Amino acid sequence: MSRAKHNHRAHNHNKEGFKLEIRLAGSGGQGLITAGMILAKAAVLTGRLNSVQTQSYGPEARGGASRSDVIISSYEEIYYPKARKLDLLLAFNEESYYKYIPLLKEEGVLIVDEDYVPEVREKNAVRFPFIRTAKTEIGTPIAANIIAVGFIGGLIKVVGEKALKEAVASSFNEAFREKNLKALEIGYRVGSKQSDRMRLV
Amino acid sequence: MSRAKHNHRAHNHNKEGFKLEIRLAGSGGQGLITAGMILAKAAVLTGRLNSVQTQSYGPEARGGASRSDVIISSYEEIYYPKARKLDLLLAFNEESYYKYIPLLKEEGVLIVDEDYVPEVREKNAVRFPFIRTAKTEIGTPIAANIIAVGFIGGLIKVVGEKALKEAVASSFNEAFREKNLKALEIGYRVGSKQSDRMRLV
Amino acid sequence: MGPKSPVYEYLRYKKKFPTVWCPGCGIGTVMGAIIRAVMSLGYEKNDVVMVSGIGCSSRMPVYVDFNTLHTTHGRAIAFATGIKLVKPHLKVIVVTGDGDGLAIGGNHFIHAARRNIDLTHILINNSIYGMTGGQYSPTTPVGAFAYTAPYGNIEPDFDVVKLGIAAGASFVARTTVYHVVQMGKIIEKALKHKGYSLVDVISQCPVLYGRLNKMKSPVEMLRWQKEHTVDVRVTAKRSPEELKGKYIVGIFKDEPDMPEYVTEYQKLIDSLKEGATKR
Amino acid sequence: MGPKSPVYEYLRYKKKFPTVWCPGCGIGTVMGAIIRAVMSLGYEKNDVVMVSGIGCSSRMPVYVDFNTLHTTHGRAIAFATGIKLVKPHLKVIVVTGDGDGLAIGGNHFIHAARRNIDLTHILINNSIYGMTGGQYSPTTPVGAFAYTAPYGNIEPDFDVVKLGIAAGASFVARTTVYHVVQMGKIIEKALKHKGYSLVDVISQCPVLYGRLNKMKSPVEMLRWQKEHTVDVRVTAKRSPEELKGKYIVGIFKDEPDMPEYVTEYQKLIDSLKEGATKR
Amino acid sequence: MNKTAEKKPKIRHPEGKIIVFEKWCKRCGICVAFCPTGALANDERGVPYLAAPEKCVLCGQCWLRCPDLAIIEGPKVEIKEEE
Amino acid sequence: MNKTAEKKPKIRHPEGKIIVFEKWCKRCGICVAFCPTGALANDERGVPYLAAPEKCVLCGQCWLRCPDLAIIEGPKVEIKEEE
Amino acid sequence: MQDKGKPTLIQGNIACGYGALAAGCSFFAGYPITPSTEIAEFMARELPKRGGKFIQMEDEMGSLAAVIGASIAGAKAMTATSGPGFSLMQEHLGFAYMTETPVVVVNVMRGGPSTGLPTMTSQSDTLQAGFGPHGDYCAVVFAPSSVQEVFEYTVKAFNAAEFLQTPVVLLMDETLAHMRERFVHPPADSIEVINRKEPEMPFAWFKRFEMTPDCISNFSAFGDGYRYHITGLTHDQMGFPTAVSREVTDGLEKLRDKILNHKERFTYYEKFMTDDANWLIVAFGTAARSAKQAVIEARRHRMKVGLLQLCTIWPFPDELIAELSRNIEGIVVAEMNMGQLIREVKRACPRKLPILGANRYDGVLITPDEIIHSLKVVHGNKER
Amino acid sequence: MQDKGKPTLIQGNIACGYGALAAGCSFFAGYPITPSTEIAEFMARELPKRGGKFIQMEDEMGSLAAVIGASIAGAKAMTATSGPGFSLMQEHLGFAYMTETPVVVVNVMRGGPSTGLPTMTSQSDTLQAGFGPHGDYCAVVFAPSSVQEVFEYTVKAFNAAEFLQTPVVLLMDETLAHMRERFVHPPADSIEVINRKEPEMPFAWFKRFEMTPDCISNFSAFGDGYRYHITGLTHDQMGFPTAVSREVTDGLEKLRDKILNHKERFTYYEKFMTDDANWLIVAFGTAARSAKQAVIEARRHRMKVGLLQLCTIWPFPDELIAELSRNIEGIVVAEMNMGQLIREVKRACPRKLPILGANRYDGVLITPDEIIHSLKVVHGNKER
Ligand SMILES: Cc1ncc(C[n+]2csc(CCOP(=O)(O)OP(=O)(O)O)c2C)c(N)n1
Ligand SMILES: Cc1ncc(C[n+]2csc(CCOP(=O)(O)OP(=O)(O)O)c2C)c(N)n1
Ligand code: SF4
Ligand code: SF4
Ligand code: SF4
Ligand code: SF4
Ligand code: SF4
Ligand code: SF4
Ligand SMILES: [Mg+2]
Ligand SMILES: [Mg+2]
Repeated sequence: MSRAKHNHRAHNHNKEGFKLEIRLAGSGGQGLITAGMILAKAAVLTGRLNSVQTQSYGPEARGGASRSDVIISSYEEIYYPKARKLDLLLAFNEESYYKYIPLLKEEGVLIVDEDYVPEVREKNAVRFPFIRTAKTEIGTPIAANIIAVGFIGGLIKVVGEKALKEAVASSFNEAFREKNLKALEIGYRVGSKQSDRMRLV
Repeated sequence: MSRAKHNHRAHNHNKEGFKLEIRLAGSGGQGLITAGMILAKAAVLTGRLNSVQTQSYGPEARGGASRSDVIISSYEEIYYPKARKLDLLLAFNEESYYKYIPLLKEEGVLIVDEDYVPEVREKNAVRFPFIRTAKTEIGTPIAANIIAVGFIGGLIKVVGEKALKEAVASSFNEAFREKNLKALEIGYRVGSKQSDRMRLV
Repeated sequence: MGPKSPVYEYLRYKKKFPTVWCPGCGIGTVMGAIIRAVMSLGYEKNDVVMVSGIGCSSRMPVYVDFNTLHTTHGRAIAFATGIKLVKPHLKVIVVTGDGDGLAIGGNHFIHAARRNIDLTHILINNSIYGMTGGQYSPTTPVGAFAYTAPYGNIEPDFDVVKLGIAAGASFVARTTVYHVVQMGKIIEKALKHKGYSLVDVISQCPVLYGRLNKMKSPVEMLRWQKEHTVDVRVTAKRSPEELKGKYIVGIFKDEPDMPEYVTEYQKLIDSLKEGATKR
Repeated sequence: MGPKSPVYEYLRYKKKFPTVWCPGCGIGTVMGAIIRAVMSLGYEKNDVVMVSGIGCSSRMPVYVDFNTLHTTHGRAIAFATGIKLVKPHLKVIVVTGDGDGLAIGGNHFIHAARRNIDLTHILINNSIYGMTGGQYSPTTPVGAFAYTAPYGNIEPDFDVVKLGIAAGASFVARTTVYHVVQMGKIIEKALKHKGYSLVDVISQCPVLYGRLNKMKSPVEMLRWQKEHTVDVRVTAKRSPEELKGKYIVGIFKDEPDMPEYVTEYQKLIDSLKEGATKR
Repeated sequence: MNKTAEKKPKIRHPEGKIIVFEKWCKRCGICVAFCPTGALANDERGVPYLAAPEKCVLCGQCWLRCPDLAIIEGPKVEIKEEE
Repeated sequence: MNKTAEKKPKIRHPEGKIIVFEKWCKRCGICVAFCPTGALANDERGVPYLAAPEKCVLCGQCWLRCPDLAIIEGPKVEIKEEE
Repeated sequence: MQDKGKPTLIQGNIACGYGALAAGCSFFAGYPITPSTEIAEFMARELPKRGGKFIQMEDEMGSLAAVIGASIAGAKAMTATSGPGFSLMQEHLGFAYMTETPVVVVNVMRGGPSTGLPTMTSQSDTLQAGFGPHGDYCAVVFAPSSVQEVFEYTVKAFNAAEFLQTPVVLLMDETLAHMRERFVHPPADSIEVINRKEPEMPFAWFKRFEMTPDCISNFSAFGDGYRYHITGLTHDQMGFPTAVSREVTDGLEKLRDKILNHKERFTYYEKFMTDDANWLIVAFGTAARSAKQAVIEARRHRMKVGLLQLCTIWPFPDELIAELSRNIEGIVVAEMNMGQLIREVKRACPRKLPILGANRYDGVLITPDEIIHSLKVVHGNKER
Repeated sequence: MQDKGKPTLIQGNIACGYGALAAGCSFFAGYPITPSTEIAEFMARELPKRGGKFIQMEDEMGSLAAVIGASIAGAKAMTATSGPGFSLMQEHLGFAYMTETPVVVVNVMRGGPSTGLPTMTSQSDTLQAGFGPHGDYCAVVFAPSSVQEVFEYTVKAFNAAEFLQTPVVLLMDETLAHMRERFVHPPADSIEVINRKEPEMPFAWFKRFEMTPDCISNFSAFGDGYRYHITGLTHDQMGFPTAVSREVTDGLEKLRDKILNHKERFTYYEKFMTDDANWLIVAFGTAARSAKQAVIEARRHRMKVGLLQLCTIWPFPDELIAELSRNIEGIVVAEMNMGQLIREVKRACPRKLPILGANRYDGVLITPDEIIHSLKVVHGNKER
């Protein structure tokens, strides 16, 4: 047991790399904390990336607004674990959109569920009917969160479909695995088409 | 409400006066804490004197050795409340005698129950059969403690019989009052005869 | 205020609604029953105190327009004891959960029952720790699942009614959220009773207990309550097998003449005033 | 060691005697009975644990040559629970006072009883807080005097036996120090019993309870115990008036087949080993 | 509000209506499930409404059971004296 | 050590004696008060002793009751086998 | 009852009881524990005579809970305990603090840690009294040193509690609690008694936890007609739970600032021969008595020593230390523990002075000689 | 179960559970409380699979009591709680300390005081973790700042507890507890696991609380053949109660010195860019992550800032502060409370430097910007 853990080597943010700050926001019960978790897990499962996922609870344990931050980074360490300036904002309802849009970086990407956030003016905005698609394609609105994971995964590219699949597969038990893998695939397919929107800094 | 209680006036131990340090020691159940309390109460009831009484408990609440310190002083304040160098030591058993005799001032007075502390060599020692007297005169050995109070009161003079009586009277309920007043008187009578032994410093 | 004023006059409805509780949670139904009982007894809102501990059930005081005190986990009864002793004319209602009132708060419960102090204790018994997300409680049945009993609970549950009676409470009853009308009547009786009155209300937590134990909807859970209760007045006619796993509901003890603590204390005070000589 | 070795081989007699207890205090007699019960059951000293809380009664562990643990006020049962779960083969005896076991410790008592964990709880019930100098306890009868009840106690006392049964203990008995032979037999049974066994031992505190309640000598108090007890087997034949103010003694509940907590836990562990697939 | 009322609802306000505060309703489904007359139904969002007002016997089941106190007796009640 | 023994003491060690550890005795008086045969008495200090050894039936009352474990069965017991 | 004006001899614990009655205390809930029990016994005897209520609760959590409940219902209320019980009261001290409920908690210190030395003296709960509850907590703690002071500071503790609407702890030690000493009960009309600020506005305007310039809000007892909500959660000015950043922050600052705003008013101390002192002793409680004796004896040996006796321990009077340390060459902190208050003295001292402890922790009152010994060491350190 | 060696994503609370298992923990008793509950739930799931025992007790007093009992019976044992529960555990922390029983207590901090902000983050139990129990207490408290560190420091907490035979507290905060982060379970054989020192002498020679040169005695579990006595009273080397002055004093000093003798061994920290720093941030837990970010950003603005991240909070590493303050012009103590650790930094700092807090107490993780703001203020103060 050494007295000093280590005197930190020249800090790791000088080498080339990137750090993505993502926020998923909506209301409780939409599964956005699970979504954030899976996204972060996928990043970590690549073996190349570091990731941290945090959430904020309201004063009550249940209900109300829900928010999940994911940071994905190619650097060894992630210090401040919450998102500050957003590279990507996913808003599943209007309130979240208005609340967090000021934090989006100029070149950041906004993703909204087009049925619930009707009007957006940001140039770098993507609109997609996540919940509707979940209902029609998977048969349950709750799968919208995994479609979103796929969508984001496709869009940001760095994580890759394999890791995403692994993350989804290991997060659900058999009863739900297939459906969610399908949701992932759907999302990934559409998201990939938007991948030129994301520039890694 | 003033911020400072007071910045203490030139301390009161410079004017003429005295401070008596008394220790009553024996075993639990001999009533020496009551004795100390009554002695101190009497001093306070004079209106002229200050007094403080402390005791030491063993680790157990009951049984074992018992010790009570009384400080009687003509000064306004008594600081350190325990006896350090004894002006007077009352020992009701041998153990106490051996334990505390080293603390007796050179000119201090030693009082022992002659039946329980057989041999004492101090020049300024008074021997008296407190417990035996209590049994024969009052009918119960427990009254020995009040005989001792009277004895000490008589010996040290400064408190006076009136205050002693008041202290005793107010410390016992009717059932026991008379007996204890009698014990006090007996003690006081014998003690007074020894009063030249005590020089107040 | 009184029996004819509408329910919402007893609620802090303008600011505090909707409630925090999950859809279909039984706690709100109990709140309604309490308010209607207070209404029908015609109590002044100023004279009613509601004290709670910590838990989903203990969030109730926020919503009712009484003197309301939301205390620490498990200790509501002890706080209520202080209030009642100082202002005996106040009607003091204590609301606890099963964890709050029986786990960490078990000691205050049995001692207040022993003293038979005039409090009305509504124990909202959902067999789970709701607020902290679904751990087993002292009323979780053996075999049921919870996040701290992932393989099924092995700890026997308390029979709250028996415990309350053994501890000394003078009014002891059980009801369920399903039996909403009976619940109302029992709570009314409990409020009127002078002495410690305990009402064990079997309630549903659909989100945690229900989900973990394969009863998803609140309606399903209410039906379960209906099917798993036997009225105390007919238990004699039922075989032990028929009673197994059933909640017996009704009033088990109602002894209005047992000495009540605050009253006894007042008698002591009065006796000291008269006989000023004593000590 | 065993039934034939003398009592003092079970005592730390060389260093720790005489005891701290006042002359005639009943606690020592209970200690003797416990030791003789352990002897006659032939337990190894190494396999016996005695855990106590704080109080005069809780000083007992100092004197007995077992694995001894003197804990905090009221919590002995919870400490014992940890010991028993880790080393199920140990015989764990918990000694508490009435204040220790029922006032501050009431919650641990009812919950350990509910779990029916295999502990033997000897509750030395002298109806007073001895150690702190004579305040009333949850078993002080109404009307009795104590330093915090200078005008006579107004709080009803617990019926420890009823409480133990209601909470779920599987062996519940009461005896007195006067009935020393019965006490010995009951303690022996309690030790042998697998599950929570509670023995409420009515004991005398001559120095505080006796003095404050006009019973000065220990002998007088023992005679009082004799006169104020009725055997449980004859209660049916007695009228309520005859039973008033009496302690009912004997074995009230003895159900060796109730599931015991540590055993149930072991079953759970075993089931997880077998069915390694589960979760 | 007693057992008999539960079984054989007294029609106290035959022309009465109930009010659902939609803002408080959490769509738990209890009121509809336990309405003994089928007077209540859920709309497409899951919020109950008095689909068949004529069937409502003002038995109180819905407002007594609603965990969110989202149902009260209708406006008639407020002005009408109870027996 | 059972109820019958209490009532009709079995004489197991007719020649036996009891031992009082004076140092442990607190002179509470219990042993003397409950000795069924009057074999025990207090000396002038209040410490019990076997005043009438022949009366002692080794019933155990004194040693079972002594709160200070100050009485044990006499030396005979240690060497004698019990039944 | 105590004859007012006439000197008599009473125990520290009894003086505490008289102080409580003089301050208007009408409710006591407690659980016996050595060496505080005499306070409960006194209250059990005296309160019902006066129409007040005494209750022996089932434990210390319950005791302080009942006291808080009583205070919320309008009574001046108190409990008394010692170390183990005080540990168990930490959660509810925090609750009283958070809910701005005036209560007085007496802790008669005995030897710790744990069961420790139940019948012997100590000052080892000093830091606990400052930092025992979870969460940010601004403690108000008074410590008398004589029987007369016990009376005075009990009254002051109630006054501070009622004025500040916060829990106030009276820290005594076993020596003081069991010591019998001359005591003169002041005439009732000479005793300053402060009551809590009560609302006069209409119901609709009342906010129990209103932000006011001096951070003291109006207090209305339950049953007095102003219905409101109380919670241990962070809450808004009405008392309802909130997690809004601004409200949380303001609320917590209010709790602290209402105390710090009035810190001067409630900082009690005594300077004993400090005017010309080069060396300073800092002490409180009975240790301060030993320290006074030490001052006098050290001065006989021509050491210019003075004593700062702290009667308010928390909030710690940084300003006083700063002020007094100006002309001082070294400080001895005399206390009956392993060095607790000395941490604060070191922190608060604006200059780097030699600061040494005189400590005793075997359950016996620290002696003047031991303090003088430390003085000599500091003196030596400084010389070298 | 966790695949060893492969990176995965887990929560802080879960990492704590894995750490406990890796350290050899076989007993957990607890009472649920946000935000620590996941630890209990993890243990309820995992322990019985391994033959260990989980029990949900009736309250926090009972939880820590059962844990102490389990440890006395030979198990490595742990409980986890948050502020309100931690307050209730103070008496038993003192008992474990006094009886030299190794236990690990996790306190996942949430907003206080009282019920406060149950689901939000905080570091406001920092002083309580040091001074919460009554009596003189020498706390050992570790504070990780990442999920990987949670694992490491849980193992270290067990090691310290078992080595020192004392309670060790792992202080986490809600952010860390609920945060999911990359985690690599180290291979079992790479994890240092320390077990308690066990006796090898014959029964008659065994003294459970023997005075030894390094103050560490032999520990024998109940049932292992060495029968002895344990008490929370002051006791002698055999474990029997004593009030003999020398024995009491020696006993208490032993409890403290066994920790201070090994202070260096158990003082963990990280220096982050301190080599050339003129300005120092002191922080721990998740606040240290914000502080690292602040260091990096401040350096972009050419402020030579470094961070001292404390991983051992108590005993407070005075020496480190002394060492680092040498070339420093000012210090910012960043913490999520109203200023707790800053008191210690001020006390320990041998020079009078400007020392300022960067504080946040609304339940939200302190931001790098807030820390930079305080840095600027200190900087300005110094310039002026
Ligand atoms: C001292 C303390 N311990 C634990 C908690 C955490 N806690 C809050 S509510 C609760 C249990 C809730 O269960 P229950 O009382 O049954 O109420 P419910 O939520 O089910 O209505 C617990 C353990 C706490 N707030 N304080
Ligand atoms: C937390 C705590 N509260 C209070 C006490 C003080 N205390 C010690 S023993 C005791 C009661 C003793 O009564 P009981 O349990 O009946 O035992 P007895 O002495 O009568 O055998 C009390 C209140 C304590 N030690 N710890
Ligand atoms: S968690 Fe359960 S008890 Fe709590 S509000 Fe939701 S349904 Fe009700
Ligand atoms: S005080 Fe009472 S209980 Fe305690 S030892 Fe003495 S007689 Fe026994
Ligand atoms: S009052 Fe009765 S009948 Fe009318 S809607 Fe409600 S439940 Fe149906
Ligand atoms: S019972 Fe109440 S909350 Fe539930 S659906 Fe009906 S109106 Fe809505
Ligand atoms: S053994 Fe029996 S007969 Fe013999 S002395 Fe003892 S009590 Fe008396
Ligand atoms: S019973 Fe024991 S302690 Fe009492 S007098 Fe007899 S020998 Fe002595
Ligand atoms: Mg519940
Ligand atoms: Mg007792």
